[in-house]
Amino acid sequence: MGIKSDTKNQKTILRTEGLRKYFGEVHAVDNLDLRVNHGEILSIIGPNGSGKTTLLNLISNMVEPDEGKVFFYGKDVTKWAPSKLARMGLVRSFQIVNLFDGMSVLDNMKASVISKLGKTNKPFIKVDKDKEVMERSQQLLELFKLSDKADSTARDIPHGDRKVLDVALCFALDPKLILLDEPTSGVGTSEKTQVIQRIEEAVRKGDVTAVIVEHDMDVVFSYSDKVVAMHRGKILAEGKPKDVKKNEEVIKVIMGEL
Amino acid sequence: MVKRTQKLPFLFCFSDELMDSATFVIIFLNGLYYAFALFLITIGLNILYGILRVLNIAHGGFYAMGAFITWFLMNAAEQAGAPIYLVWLCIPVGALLVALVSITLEPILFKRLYKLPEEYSLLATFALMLMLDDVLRMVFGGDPLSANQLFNYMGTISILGKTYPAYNFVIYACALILALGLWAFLYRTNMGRILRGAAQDSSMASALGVNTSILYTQVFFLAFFIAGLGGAVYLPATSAYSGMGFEAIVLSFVVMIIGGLGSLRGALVASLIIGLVRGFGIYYVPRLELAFVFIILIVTLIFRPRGLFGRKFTREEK
Amino acid sequence: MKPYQIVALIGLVIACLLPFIISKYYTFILAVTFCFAIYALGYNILFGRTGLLSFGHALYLGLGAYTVAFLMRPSLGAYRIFSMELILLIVIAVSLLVGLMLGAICVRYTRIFFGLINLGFVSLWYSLLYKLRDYTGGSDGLPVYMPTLFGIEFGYETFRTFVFYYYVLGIFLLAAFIMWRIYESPFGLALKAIRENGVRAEFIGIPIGRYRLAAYVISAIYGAIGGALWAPLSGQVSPDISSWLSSGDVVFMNILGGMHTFAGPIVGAFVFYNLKVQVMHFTTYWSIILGGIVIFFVIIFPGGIMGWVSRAIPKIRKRFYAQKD
Amino acid sequence: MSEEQKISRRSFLQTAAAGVVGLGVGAGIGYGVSRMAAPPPELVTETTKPVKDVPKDPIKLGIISWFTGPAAMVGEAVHNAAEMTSDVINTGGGILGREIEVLKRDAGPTDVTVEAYRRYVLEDEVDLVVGDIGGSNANAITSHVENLKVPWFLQCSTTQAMVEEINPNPTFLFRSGEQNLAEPNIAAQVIAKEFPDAKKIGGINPDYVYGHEAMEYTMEALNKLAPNMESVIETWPQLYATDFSSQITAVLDAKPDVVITACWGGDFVTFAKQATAYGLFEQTKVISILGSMALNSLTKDIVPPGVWMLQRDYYFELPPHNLYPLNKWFVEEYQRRYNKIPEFDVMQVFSAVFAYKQAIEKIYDLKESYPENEEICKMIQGSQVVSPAGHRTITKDGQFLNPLPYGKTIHDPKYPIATLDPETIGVVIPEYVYNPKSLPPVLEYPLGTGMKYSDWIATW
Repeated sequence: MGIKSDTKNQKTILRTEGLRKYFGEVHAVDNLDLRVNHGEILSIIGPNGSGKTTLLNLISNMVEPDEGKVFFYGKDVTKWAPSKLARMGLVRSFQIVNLFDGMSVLDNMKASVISKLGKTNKPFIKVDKDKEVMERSQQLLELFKLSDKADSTARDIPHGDRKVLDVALCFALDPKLILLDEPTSGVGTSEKTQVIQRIEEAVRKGDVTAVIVEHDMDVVFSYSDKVVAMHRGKILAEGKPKDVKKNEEVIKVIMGEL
Repeated sequence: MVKRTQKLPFLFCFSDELMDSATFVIIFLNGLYYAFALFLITIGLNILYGILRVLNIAHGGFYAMGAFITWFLMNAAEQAGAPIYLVWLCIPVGALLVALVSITLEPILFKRLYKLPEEYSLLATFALMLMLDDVLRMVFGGDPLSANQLFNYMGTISILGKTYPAYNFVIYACALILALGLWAFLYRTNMGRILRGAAQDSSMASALGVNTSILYTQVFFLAFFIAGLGGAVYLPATSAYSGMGFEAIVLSFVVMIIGGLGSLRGALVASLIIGLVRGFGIYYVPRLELAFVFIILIVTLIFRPRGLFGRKFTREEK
Repeated sequence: MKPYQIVALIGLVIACLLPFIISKYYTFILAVTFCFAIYALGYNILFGRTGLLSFGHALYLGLGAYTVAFLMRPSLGAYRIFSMELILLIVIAVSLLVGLMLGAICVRYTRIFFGLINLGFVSLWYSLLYKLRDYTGGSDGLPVYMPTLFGIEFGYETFRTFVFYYYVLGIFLLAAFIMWRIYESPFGLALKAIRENGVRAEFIGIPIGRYRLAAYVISAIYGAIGGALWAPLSGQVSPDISSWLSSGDVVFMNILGGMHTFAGPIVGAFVFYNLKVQVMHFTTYWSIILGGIVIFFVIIFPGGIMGWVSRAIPKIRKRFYAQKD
Repeated sequence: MSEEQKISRRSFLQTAAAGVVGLGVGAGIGYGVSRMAAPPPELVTETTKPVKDVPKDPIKLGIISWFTGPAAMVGEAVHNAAEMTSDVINTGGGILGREIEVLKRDAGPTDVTVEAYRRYVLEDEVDLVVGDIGGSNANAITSHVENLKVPWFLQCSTTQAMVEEINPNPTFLFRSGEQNLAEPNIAAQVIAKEFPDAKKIGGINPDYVYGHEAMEYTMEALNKLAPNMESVIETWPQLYATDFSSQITAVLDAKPDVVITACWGGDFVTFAKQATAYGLFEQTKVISILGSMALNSLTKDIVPPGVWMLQRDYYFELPPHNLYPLNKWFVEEYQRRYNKIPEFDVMQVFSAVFAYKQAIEKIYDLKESYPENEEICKMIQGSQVVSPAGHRTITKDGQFLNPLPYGKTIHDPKYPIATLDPETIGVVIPEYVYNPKSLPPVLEYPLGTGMKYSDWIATW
């Protein structure tokens, strides 16, 4: 069910139209139109409660929007099941780490890989004997420098590695578009750069588009191609990192908060 | 055939003969009688699940224990020729004894269940039910036991020409008082507010200085008391026999699901629905008696699994 | 050959020799135990593997048993079916259908609601068995006549205490092998992921609804096969087989055996059923003892026997290798 | 200590003993330590031949019955009966010198009962099995009994399916109690005889096979005996129900002349209490088919006078104590031991074990060697057994037969429970039990006009 090749080089990979989501009177996301271009790293910044995570939830259909549509490669995917979205290449990681805690790191990876290879419904081949799955899993563990922790259970590895594994699970699906919800939150400053480097390296190498919700301003301004500043569910400012940095409203609302 | 004395406006009937108003009232009262039996058991179940997330299948066992202990008290009182008000006292005392006896179980068994996932409490309390049933049989033997002094003392009254046991009104009064008392306790007293808070988020409650372990023991005491009271109040109208706990628990589960897990309002409304539907169902389609209850259950489960007043499902539960 | 394969082989050899060693009664008991082992094995792909506790799975045990009795009813006249193989095929088809129908409703919910929905279904099934007297024989149930195995008729006692033991053993081994392959397969890993974290499984592309349904249907078929094999041994099927009390037994078997392991349900079925048989023979107050044992395992020893074994093996291996170096 | 006082203290003694003081001490209070009165001569039968080369190990009598759940009282009654019977036989020298040892275990659902029987036979080498296990279990064990060849004496759980289809002429399966078909026929005869002008019949029967069969067979027999009667309302409370009010109300509304109920045990106790409260007994006539199973729980405030109650195949006052001392001894002995009046299951177990004993002794008289199971069973079939209910004849297919008593209840000051009014007692002789063509000549108590009890006793 791969996507037809001609849409691959199309400019916009993701578009939202009039997205709206209320929680009581709070307009978490208020009539928001967003456009994400192919191959770019887009960061979404904004004070707490500005609707960043809700936006991510709406795009990945974790939460259903009250109004508006989401288009992925031009197709309306608003109503699609998250599992179908993931197989089509729109994948997300979670702010609070969401792993298969009881399983080993390798098994976590294998689960994601077999889902990508569409082999999950094969009841009789042996997972461990399937070279393709095992190779891909080992390869990913190396890419994300988790090979030494392959056999320990996901619950026991340090928080930084859990964050990286969470992201690695997304990459195992070799996604077209990846939504990262504060990938570096809770990670020690020393490891933070390491985590971001791994992500950036994976994005550049796999020519993947990334939308990252991030608080850490120097991470945002050093890595992202484009920045979107949100405030009370609306887009305050949009554009190159340095332009948005200068925008007074952004400074007043977001920088002031720093 | 039945003479058509008075056409009741909202009468619905499948069979052709209309029932006269007296029978309608009697069936309605029978429905209430059965509904309040279910209500008295399900309240305890809902409190335990609502506040402690413990699904206590053994609740039927405590209901049975209430019946047996009260039988023992009433029989002793009757043998000793005690005055009638002492016999009345056996009901609350029986319920109290059940609570006192059962509270010892809380630290041993139930305390360990809070940490385990909900389904485990289903299993552990199921095993506890098996044990309770045997203990009661060991102590009270296998014969059905009945204590009829109160039932006969109340005698019968005639409603529109039909005789009706007056004792049932004691049951209605008791159930209503209990429902109002519980409602007032939960929504009007300080401790009630704490309980409801603990139900939402027990860790938050303990963070705010609520000694949750004592609180849980109190909740259990209340739940056991109500279950024991159920058994005690109904004993004079029926009989205590080994295995009665199992019968009681199946139907109260149905009521709990339909009313919504953990909601007291749900327990009241659902037990009324089941009681009345069963009452009228038996009159019109006697052959299908038990199936009515389960049909309502399956319909609820398909269209509104969280029940009438249950809390919304979190994503995780979907 | 890996150690667990050796153990399995030894177990197989012993199982084949047992009828010659132990008395006829215990062969009969073992045959019944294998039926329950198939039932417990199937149940565990739902409970232990996918994390869905069904509290009404005796519905499928009853479905299998009643299908056998139903196909043998004298009123079918010429269409009466005695060949066990044909019966088993029909049982699989029926349980597949019913499993799909009920599963589609059940798998939309998890945790306590899944348990209670199944409790609702088994209660309705039980009251139907009770009510439809002309078809199901009501509370007295239906007799089960002697089936033919591969077309061959057997004497009453030889069937029950010898031949049918090997028949059940054979089907058990086939069922265990298939289940083992499922556990080892990507599908098995996907189910494990669903148990560990349903939300994340959905977000890495596993359609959890469909997979839970698949696990439900597999466990339904296994349950029905267990019931179908048990019916000729007992000679009569009655609604008690599907009572919600007997639904609890299979859950105890899995917990006792160790639900997060493959062999757990098999060990659990052996330990629980034989324990129940011995305790019931020992005293009429058997439910106190059984209830106590279950509470012990659920509260103090949730890993179960095989859970403990699988934790103990690495320790033993470490100590064993430590001595060697 | 008058009869009544001894019984009325039953409940207090039993619970006080068990609940507070513990079984041992409680039994000591208030029981005269009277020894068992010597059993009457007819019971102490022996072989005439010298006893040699007879196995010395005890005869094992296995009980499989309900000891858990609402029917637990059945198990207790069967166990009491087996214990008393084996005591009596053992003190009388056992069977050919072999003592009887009683084993007991719970029946439970079908697979448990089948496993229990196979274990008794294959593991414990039991010589005979006794017990009441319900319709589905009875159907299940018939094939096992015929193949494992150890006799089982059923009490009450004989379904028509078993008698007619599954096991029409058993060799090892005996029915020491009446078939389920018996009472409905008698109920029909009582209705036809006592209420000839009744038109409308109502039914409140437990919703399982026995309940449905009881109602169907009664109506079938009534169609022959009194075609003008028809059933206007049939309600089906759940087995082991706690609430009958809805059914009683529905029946009252249909205003039947006679109500038939097959509720038994705890069901009947609850039903009777609620029926009195709702005035069912005043507004219509009630016939109870199996209510007498819970005889000792039917206190006077539960069962009013005037309720027709069938007693299956034994009522403790019949045969009359003055005409038949064995029955008098039996009732008093059971009361002395268990402080209860013996129900019919007790008599059935008693006669089953004695039939087994008498058969072995007869064969030994002929062959002077200890008989095999097959021979014992062949001997029992067609023989007669001395039992508290009189000399019971045993048919070729293992059915124990004796006249079936019925009567209207009365509140006799002598007993704490509702008993039968001697004037109304009637006993239907076996030939009329199974084909109710016409009203049978009734074997009456001394005051009646038909055949006398003394005439029947004279034929033994």
